[in-house]
Amino acid sequence: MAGLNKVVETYDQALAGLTDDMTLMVGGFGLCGIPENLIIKMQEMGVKGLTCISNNAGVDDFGLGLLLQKKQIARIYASYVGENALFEKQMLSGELDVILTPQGTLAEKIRAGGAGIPAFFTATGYGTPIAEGKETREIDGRHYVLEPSLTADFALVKAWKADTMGNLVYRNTAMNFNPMMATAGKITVVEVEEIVPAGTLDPNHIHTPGIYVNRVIKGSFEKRIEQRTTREA
Amino acid sequence: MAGLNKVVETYDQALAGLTDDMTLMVGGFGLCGIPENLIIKMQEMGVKGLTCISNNAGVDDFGLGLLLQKKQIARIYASYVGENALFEKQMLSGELDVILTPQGTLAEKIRAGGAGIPAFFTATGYGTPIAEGKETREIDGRHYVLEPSLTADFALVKAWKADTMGNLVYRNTAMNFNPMMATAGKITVVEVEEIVPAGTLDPNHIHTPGIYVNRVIKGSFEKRIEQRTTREA
Amino acid sequence: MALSREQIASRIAQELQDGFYVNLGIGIPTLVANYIPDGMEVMLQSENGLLGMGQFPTEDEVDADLINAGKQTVTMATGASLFSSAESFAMIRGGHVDLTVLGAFEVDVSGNIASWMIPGKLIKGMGGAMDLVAGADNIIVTMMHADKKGNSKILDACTLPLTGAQCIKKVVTDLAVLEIKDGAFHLLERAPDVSVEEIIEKTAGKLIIPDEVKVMNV
Amino acid sequence: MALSREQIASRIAQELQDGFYVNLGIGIPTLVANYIPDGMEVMLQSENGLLGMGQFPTEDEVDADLINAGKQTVTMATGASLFSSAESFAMIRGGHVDLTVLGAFEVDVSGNIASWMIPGKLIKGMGGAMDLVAGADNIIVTMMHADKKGNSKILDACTLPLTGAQCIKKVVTDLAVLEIKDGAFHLLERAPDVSVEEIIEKTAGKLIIPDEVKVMNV
Repeated sequence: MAGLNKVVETYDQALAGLTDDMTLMVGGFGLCGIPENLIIKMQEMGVKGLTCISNNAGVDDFGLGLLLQKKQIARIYASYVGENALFEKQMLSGELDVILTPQGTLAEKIRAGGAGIPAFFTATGYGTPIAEGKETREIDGRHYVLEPSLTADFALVKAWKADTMGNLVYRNTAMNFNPMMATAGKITVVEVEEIVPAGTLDPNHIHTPGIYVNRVIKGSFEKRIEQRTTREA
Repeated sequence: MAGLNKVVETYDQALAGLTDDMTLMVGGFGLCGIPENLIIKMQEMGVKGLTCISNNAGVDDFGLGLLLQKKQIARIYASYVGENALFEKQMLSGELDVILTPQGTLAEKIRAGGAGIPAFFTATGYGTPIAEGKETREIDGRHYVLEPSLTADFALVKAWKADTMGNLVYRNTAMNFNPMMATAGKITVVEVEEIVPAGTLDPNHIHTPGIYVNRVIKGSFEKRIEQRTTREA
Repeated sequence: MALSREQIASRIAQELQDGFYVNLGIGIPTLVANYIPDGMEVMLQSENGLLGMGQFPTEDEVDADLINAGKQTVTMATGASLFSSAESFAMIRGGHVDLTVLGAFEVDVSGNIASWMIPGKLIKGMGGAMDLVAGADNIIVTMMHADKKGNSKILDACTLPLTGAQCIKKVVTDLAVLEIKDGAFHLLERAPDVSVEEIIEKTAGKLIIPDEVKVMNV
Repeated sequence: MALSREQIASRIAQELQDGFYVNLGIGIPTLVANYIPDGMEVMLQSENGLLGMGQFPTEDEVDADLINAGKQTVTMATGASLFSSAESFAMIRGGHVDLTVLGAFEVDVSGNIASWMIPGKLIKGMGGAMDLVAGADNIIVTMMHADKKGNSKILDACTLPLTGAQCIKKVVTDLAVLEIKDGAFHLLERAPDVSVEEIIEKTAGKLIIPDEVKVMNV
């Protein structure tokens, strides 16, 4: 019996069942903490018509930019998409439907999706184009917008370490959107740098409990840096 | 300058400004992870007319039961109050106003309060007495209840360790409601077993960032056990 | 013969599947943990903030900071994780728990459940029960078929205030395994030596009896 | 003389208080970190999930897993903590950040701010700016008083799509410090060697001039 063991050996197994027109969540902030090999695999698979929920859209030749290259993405929910010329072209030509969402609202919509909360009120975006067509309400003298939650067919997550039962630990700011997305995918696939035996991670310091995780695969990562800023030693 | 140092030396300093008729959040599940010395101090102070938000109400002679003894609590939000005879008496006599709230809804109302979300929808309680008088809505074929968030004048929290900047780590199931309450008090006071220098807790494994914490005090704890269940060695 | 509490628990354990995350309520549901089949991996969730509940501690292992939702001292199983009440109920409300087992005072043909409040008696509170029944797709209610006076608790409509509406699909009692669908209880299994007639007699709600009724394997 | 970017940053730094948690936006706001008074403890929040942002790393310290909201490699300050984007914006939306400093294209007498979108140009997205302006009680907007052609950006009503409505109370430009209240800009301070007349000329929105206008200390 497989039991609670979530480890898979190949990227084919990791993304089995991912097909055209699905909705995907893809972790990361900029190029930090993105499931880079899962994205490369999706480019190989050639799945099309995807709806991607991701804070950013990668750069032209890395991250979700790889899927833009092959016009695999039909729609994207993101908060900031500024570093990508392909993106611009496809958006202006109408090939790509872009739903810009404030970063905190995006994070909370995903958390809500995973937590069984279908909608919540937030002050973010009230009085701006983001609130157009949405229900608003005054509560205790402030104005709020009702935001529905988000879920996905697949959540593609990057973590630092996993144990064999899918308990996850993230590292530094590579955490970002990954923990919420892990809770909001019907199938959650996690790429990690290291897989350790169950029972070796401190139970008090697991960021994502294995209950949310369906598959874990060990990858090796380029971890490209967008802005390498340094000071003199 | 005090700067980011949150450490106070006395329980008087810890609860300075806490007065009659205030709303308090009090961490803990049963007697596990309760700010026991802060509660004892409140009994000494004799503050009255309090609204307490706490999953349980302690037992007759420990936890919030101490405040019930002196009739200091006017109203309580809780999910389960079954282990307390004083509680029963005051509730039946009308001295105590009890707002029973499903445990998960209570936890989420507090999280929402700390996170600037004034209200959210949940399926919990739909079709039950809990939904009476509340707005309900059908979303994608399911029925939901709109729940407003909760905040408090003071949040009284028990953590395991704090650093001097108020970064907190909890231990085992003594975590429970404490992290959310830490975010939802205008003034958040934390009792801990140990205070360590800032910079000595692993930044990746801080449960509550110090931004939420106003005061930290080191206490010594009885940690009473409600049901000591054991097996043969 | 009606089933004992242990037999009910052992029957429910047959509903477990390898790799399941399970929340067991207080009472008979707790006993289910004793009947997990050998070699099957099941992880127990305790809604106060523990996934991977282990057995009771030895005297030396007792830790006041480690209790279950019934406030009993427990240990952690291999691969356990700890988290806040908000995270715990995000897990429950979000439908991540594969199976929830809990007790009830009454269930009815619409899948309603009443389990937390008897008007006129002291109200202790619903704890996490309302969240559990609202969040889980797969719930088994365990209860006695009738009270001590023989009054059925398997009804056309619950008489007590509800814990959740239209959420229960399966009930295991001391007499029978019932499925709730299309506005009726469907008799799936009977306890050994319990007649279909006795079940009919003690079931107040609409009951559908198939041509053949399996005997529980307990 | 109009202030340099560094001088604007140094003036804003005077608004810091000991023990403040501060979110600094991209551009001039980032420079404020260089002017934190000696001995003052201030913690910088970066909305991608870091409280306690430190200086840039040395070449040896560069870590692809540790960046700020501007996607620059950074280090952690003593007492730093790391968390998810949901937690980061819970902090922001919940009003826990003491001071937010960010740039803008336009502000107006109602406290509206436009900072993310110029119709007809490429839309890059609002990132976290809408959450920051909605969540903070204490926001300082930093911007040039007028564009290169001399057109005022301090208006009666923003012409660009808003980032937030009625949320801005203080603006520091290259010419002046302004407070927004009662439907007008109030001139609090002028830059050294910048005349009140020049400020009046370059302010399109309703402007109240008090009897005495302090000169900025930069």
